[in-house]
Amino acid sequence: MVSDIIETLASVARGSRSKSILTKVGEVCGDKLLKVERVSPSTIKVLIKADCLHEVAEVLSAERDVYFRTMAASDERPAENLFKLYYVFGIDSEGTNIVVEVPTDGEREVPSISDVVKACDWYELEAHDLMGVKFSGRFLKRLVLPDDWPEEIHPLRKDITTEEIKKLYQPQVVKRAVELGVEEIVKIPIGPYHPALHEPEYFELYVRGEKVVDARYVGFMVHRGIEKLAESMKYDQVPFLAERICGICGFVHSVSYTQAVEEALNIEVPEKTQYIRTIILELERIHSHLLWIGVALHLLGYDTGFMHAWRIREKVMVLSELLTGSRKTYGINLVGGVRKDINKEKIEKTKQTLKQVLNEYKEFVDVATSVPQVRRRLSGTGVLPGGEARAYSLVGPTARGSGLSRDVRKDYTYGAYHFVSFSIPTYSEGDNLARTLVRIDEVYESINIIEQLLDTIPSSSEIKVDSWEPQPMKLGLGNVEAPRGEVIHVVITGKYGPYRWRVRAPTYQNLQAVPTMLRGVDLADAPITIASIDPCFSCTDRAIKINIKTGKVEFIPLEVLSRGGVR
Amino acid sequence: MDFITISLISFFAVVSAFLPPLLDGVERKVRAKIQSRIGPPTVMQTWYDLRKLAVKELKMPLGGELAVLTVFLSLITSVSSIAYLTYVLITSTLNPLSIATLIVLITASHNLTLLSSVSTSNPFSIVGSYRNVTLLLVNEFGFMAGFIATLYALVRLSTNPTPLSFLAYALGLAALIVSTYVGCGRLPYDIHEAEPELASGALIEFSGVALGTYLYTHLMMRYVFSLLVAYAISTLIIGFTNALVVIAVLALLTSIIYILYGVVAAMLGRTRVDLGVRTLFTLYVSLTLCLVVAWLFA
Amino acid sequence: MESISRMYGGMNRVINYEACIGCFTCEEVCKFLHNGEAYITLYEVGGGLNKPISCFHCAKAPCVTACPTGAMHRGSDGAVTVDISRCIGCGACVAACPFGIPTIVPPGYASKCDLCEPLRKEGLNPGCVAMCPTKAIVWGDYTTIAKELRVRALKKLIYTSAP
Amino acid sequence: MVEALPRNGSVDLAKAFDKLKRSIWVFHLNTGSCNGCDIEVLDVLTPYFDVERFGIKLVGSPRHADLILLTGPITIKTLDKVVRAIDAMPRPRLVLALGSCGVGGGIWFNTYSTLGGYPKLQELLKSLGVEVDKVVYVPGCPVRPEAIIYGVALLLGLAEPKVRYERVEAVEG
Amino acid sequence: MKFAFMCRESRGGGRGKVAVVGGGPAGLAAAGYLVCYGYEVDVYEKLPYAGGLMTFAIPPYRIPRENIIEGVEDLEKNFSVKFNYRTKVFCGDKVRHDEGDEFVQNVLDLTKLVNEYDAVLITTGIWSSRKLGVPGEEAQGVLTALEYTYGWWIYDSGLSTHKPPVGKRVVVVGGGFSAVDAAEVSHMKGSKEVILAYRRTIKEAPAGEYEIRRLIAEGIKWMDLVQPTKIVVENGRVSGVEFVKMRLGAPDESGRPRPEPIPGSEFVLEADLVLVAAGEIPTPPLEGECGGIKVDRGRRVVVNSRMQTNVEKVFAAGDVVTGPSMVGKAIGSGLKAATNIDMYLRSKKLV
Amino acid sequence: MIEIDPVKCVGCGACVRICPPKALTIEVNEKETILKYFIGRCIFCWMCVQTCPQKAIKTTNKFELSAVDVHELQMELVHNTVKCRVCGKPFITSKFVKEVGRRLNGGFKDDLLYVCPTCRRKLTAKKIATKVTGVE
Repeated sequence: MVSDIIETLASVARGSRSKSILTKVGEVCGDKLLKVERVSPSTIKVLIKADCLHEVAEVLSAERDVYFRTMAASDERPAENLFKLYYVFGIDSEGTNIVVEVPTDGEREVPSISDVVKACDWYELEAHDLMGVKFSGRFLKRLVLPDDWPEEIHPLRKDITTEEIKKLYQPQVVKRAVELGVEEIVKIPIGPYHPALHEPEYFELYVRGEKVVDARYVGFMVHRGIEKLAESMKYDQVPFLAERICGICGFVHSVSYTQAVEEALNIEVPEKTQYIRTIILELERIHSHLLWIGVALHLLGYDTGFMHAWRIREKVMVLSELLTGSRKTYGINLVGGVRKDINKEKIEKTKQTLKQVLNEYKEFVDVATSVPQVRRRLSGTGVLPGGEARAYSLVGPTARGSGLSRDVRKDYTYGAYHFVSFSIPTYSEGDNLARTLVRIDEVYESINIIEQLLDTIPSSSEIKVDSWEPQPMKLGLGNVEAPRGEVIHVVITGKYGPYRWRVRAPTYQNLQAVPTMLRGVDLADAPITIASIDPCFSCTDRAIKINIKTGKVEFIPLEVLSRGGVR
Repeated sequence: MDFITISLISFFAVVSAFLPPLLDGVERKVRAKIQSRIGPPTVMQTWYDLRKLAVKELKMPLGGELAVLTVFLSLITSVSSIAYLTYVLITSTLNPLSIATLIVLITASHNLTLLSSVSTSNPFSIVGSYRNVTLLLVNEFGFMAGFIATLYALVRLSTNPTPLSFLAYALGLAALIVSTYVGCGRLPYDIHEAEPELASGALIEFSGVALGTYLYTHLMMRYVFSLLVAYAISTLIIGFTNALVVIAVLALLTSIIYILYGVVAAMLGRTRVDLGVRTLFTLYVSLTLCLVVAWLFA
Repeated sequence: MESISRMYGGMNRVINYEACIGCFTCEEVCKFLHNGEAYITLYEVGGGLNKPISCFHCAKAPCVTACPTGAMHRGSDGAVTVDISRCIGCGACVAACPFGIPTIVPPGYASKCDLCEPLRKEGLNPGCVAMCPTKAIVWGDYTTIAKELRVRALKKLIYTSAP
Repeated sequence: MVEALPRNGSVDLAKAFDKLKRSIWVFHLNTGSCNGCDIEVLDVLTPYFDVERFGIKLVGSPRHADLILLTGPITIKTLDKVVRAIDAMPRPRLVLALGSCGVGGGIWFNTYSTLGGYPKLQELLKSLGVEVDKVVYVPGCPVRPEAIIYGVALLLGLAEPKVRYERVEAVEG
Repeated sequence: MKFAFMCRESRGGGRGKVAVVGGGPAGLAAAGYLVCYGYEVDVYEKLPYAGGLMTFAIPPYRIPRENIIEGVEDLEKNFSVKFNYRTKVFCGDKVRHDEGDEFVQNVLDLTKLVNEYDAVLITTGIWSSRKLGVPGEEAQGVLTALEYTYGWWIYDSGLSTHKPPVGKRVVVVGGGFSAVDAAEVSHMKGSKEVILAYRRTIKEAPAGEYEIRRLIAEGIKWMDLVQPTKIVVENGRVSGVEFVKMRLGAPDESGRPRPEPIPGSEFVLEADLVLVAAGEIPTPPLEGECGGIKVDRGRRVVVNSRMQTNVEKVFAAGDVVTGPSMVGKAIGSGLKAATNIDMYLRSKKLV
Repeated sequence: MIEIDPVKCVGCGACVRICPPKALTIEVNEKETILKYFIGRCIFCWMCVQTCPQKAIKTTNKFELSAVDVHELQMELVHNTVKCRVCGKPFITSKFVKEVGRRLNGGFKDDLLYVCPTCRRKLTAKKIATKVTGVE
């Protein structure tokens, strides 16, 4: 019986790596493994009973090249009478996703795997919050929803509508703020607002003297209920919603979403579309990295650098407007294609601008990195060793700064990246400087990639598939290397629009490792350390509050820390 | 003390009262140029800001009467320190007593603002103030050493100019420049206040007139510090001749130093409080040691 | 025969209203197959008599003519269906259909009988055809339908004329 | 303890408003936006648009601010902080509701975790006795830097509004 | 009728065993769905043929029997559904007698089925006619409409040798489909005069104006606004029905005008056969609360939105849940129950 | 912002159904059908422009859209409502009826276009019933 299962496992495997890993999964699960299927060339779905989830997680996390990518909880009671949890593990060396599908009825507890897969911590809390799935073997608390949210309302469940939720829960915070909050005003008169990162964000830092002893993240301030909203939308409306997950790197979300839907529905996208998407993605990376470099310099007090970084960035913004019609939230992406073509004239213009950007950028980087305070405060702070980075399945420049050569563009290639040659800058120090240098180098690579793509872009004008057919209840994964790291979307299709859409932004993964980075850091370097993962809280639906513990608990925003420590 | 001297002093004091905001406006323009921007519409911008703050509502922190009081007190001390400094400079009545008075006035004006921030009981301003206190503890030492050493070296130079005493003067002047620069609260040592964009540390709870006064006092202090440096330099070059010339040269030099400080600040990033303190401490101690050695050999 | 079938094109399903007893089976089965949306519904025509109305898949379908995007189209098998990826939900088909068949459903797509496309793909009959207790709904190409109807007419003749 | 003393009477709002025309300090309040508008707000400070030309300065405390740049649809979790920040501003208090989210809740106008735009917040503020002296709505998604500058100009009465409520009869053809 | 309309051929069981109690439209539709999804289905039917009221009460000129038989045979042969005819399922020892119990040869205990099968679906329908509640109803010659039409069918098909009576003057009481069918059958079988008596007017009749007009055209007499008050009995045999005239009053909760008797307007109608069609009552295979399955006051089985009864494994559908209704509605509810059984069994295996 | 051409627009509502933030809404009442455009919620994605079957929506380069009153950001386009000839319920704009009639080249009797879909079905059912059963 078990041997049969292993045989089936081997037959659906993609390569030798996935074969050996799946065999191991089959061995630990035995007859608790119910079904295996290939849902797409790069995705293998394994249906197991909840009893054996922990064993599977142990097996998978023991492999060097397997990373935990995301977990989506889905309410499939209308069709299956069950909730489903989809744990997505990726085999980086082969580019294969193993989706472990775990059904649960909402009553029985699912074993928590956050003890073996550290990165899964938030996913479980979120599933508990929004979907009402129970987990055993861990402490469950509110993560996403406000504290006074009614216990029994789980907004992402299918049997409750937005209107019903609004009827059942009205925020009472206003009353609290004015009547009860008077005392609090003493402590945080400006609230959680951090002007440099421009999002409401909260961290609680526990400090002894100058050193951060521990840090806790309290957030999800920007939780806007995107996933629920998408369930009432058309397939072609969701890209616009996806872009508004994040105003900085919105395009990655819309590409990721469309790729997920295209994978689920088997839509072949024209080659030119892939080119255009890739070019815009890289353009977005350039503007985002310049933005980050500017903000990081600003945090280090080097305002002149900030201004110049943004001056150069403005050229990229103008270029974006030329190519897409918008400065950001480009809105050119639809399922099955894009809306705007890139013609010869635009190619020429783009090349010219990029040349200018490259020259100015070189000059700027030389000057900025020679400012003494910048170097001094970046190197050696916020160290994250490679081992920790692996345990948290970190993504993007944060992982690459810790010596993990992970890049979705190479590992799980998409778009037109297989047409170009580029390198992945990796530094092994794991400190703030390493992460900064990774980003600085990536800008050069991006410019290089765009130039290569512009040289080989197909001349056809076919940029969108003619028509496609939605099929309900298909699973699709879409991943994109955002400026901040890997974005992965899980889409379960419905009749007219997505049935369930799970967004996993890079910050969601990286932010979980920030407390580790902060431990032992000088208080004054906490802001730049937090910023060094390039946090995008609106992506992650969250925010930060700073709480410095010096004997008694005080609340202090990031920016105060950026000036130094507390005696 | 004739009528002319008195009128000169009062004239200079009045100029000194109006000059700092203007200089700040110029500094903002220059900084904008460095950042390839245009900057404020006119150099009068800081004046407009202060004028606006004067008519805005004063949202008082509870128990903040003390804070407002200290802000005004520090304004008075800073104005009087300018007046007294002008008087001292013009009448050349530099002696241990006047120096001590000056130092007391300047430090008082500095620390009163800190006191005001502490009294608001807002953790942000408390943290900001504590940071500044930490910095001041080191800096005050450097300032006193530098100030006294420079003045003493100037006296020595005017009577007995030797290379060694010139060296002593240079060392003292260096300490004075560094300490006044730090005292101005400019980058990388603006850790109590940082840029206005950020949470504004020590001044977070002030609004309206109180904030205006605070900012004004702050600008005055910057002016005083620049004035001291200007005096230390100009005395060496032109000596004490005509009070009018002294005033003109001082005003010009002060402005230049003020702007120069601003330009330097625009080129640097912000330090961390431990790094800053360590750097300053090492610098001051080594300068003092050199001074002592220089004196010994002189 | 092929050409006639093409000409009559859409007439793939015929409801024999004489045989229909108004038992709601077709409506319920359709509702079941289409997630609560019934594409064949019974209307009272008077005297407590209910008869089903559904898309006729007309040969010269006005909805296809009126559709500005080509979303409403005739498939190769003769059924008039909506292409969701093209439909803009303008409601031209609703306005054009003389029988008032298409509807606009949330989140804004035209929706109408597709003769149970998933079932037909597997070689099965549409739900209403399969389950009709009186076999009043006939489905097939033109020749089958014509033959079937002729046989029935004959049977009826014999049945009624027999003593 | 902070208490807004009843001093509104002593402030000549009109005079103060007049003074604001030359110098206006803004506080940036993100209430759960996607960052798009926020980055554009930063953009207007940087060399290309450089609003310091108009005497505009970004400050870090609502106590210093004359104007709040409100971006985002106001999520339920930020709501009390938003109210407190606005309450902490000295009079005259101005608000610039930026972007589709700030003006009308944007794409999130009707989700379970947002309030849906500044007009709804204003009702709440009114019921709590927090007065705002002037509001200008600046649509855009994200709002363009030029639009922000124009919005400030409109707020200060330096420019005329260019859009008006329109009701057009369709022409039968 | 192809009950297994969701699939071409059997998927060969293996996913579980389901018992369907009652082989009417709801039960057959559910069986058809379940076999398509790979379940082994056993149908328990108390009559010798499947189809329930569809076969035994609705006259063949409405629903041709061969259509139903075709569908049942398809289920039996191609999808290996096991039909256990002449088997009544009941909970407990005291078996209630319902109409159509003549053919029952063995009685099975419901609790046994519940234990044996992975899920049980109750679709026993409405095999008990409501009485008029007037004196003399037990007399010979007073039959329920269901009994009568059903009697003719089993006689015609040779299942029974007992020929139902053909009256000279037949009075059918009621205005629903059962009444209409009984009147038409009795007319076709040679009754000389058939009178259809209803307490409201033709407009309110549940069978519909069209149907009644059709009967009138065929020669059946229509009498409205009358209500029987007494069956006149002579020598234990019916000799007539005493009616009282009615008038329409204010609308009742169903929206139809409430008929009110006109005092003193009683009259007697001669008859040698009275057919009562006053509606039917659900006949769940249990009495009281046997086995924990809840039944409401009208004997309808109580189910939740997933068609599940109090007992986790037991589902119910069709008229036994809703009360008398249309064939289509029963089929719809049977299908719904079947999907929920499928979901229930699948999810039980996965968790 | 977008500009809706009052000549070309027929009030079909395709733009309303595609608009991701529901900045475009349509209100049908007894007298008129109002197509409302609320700039304050528009995300400038131009899906309406792409979708409009009449090409009645144009984009503009206007960005100076600020207003002091949020109601100033509302634009309305008023169409005539057609009431169903049978049941009298308002269901569509008169221009849209004409447009569909034009597309159909008068494909069937014109007055049927002025009947709402539900009534059309009922009419069909009646017609069939009359043919089959003879009941009027």
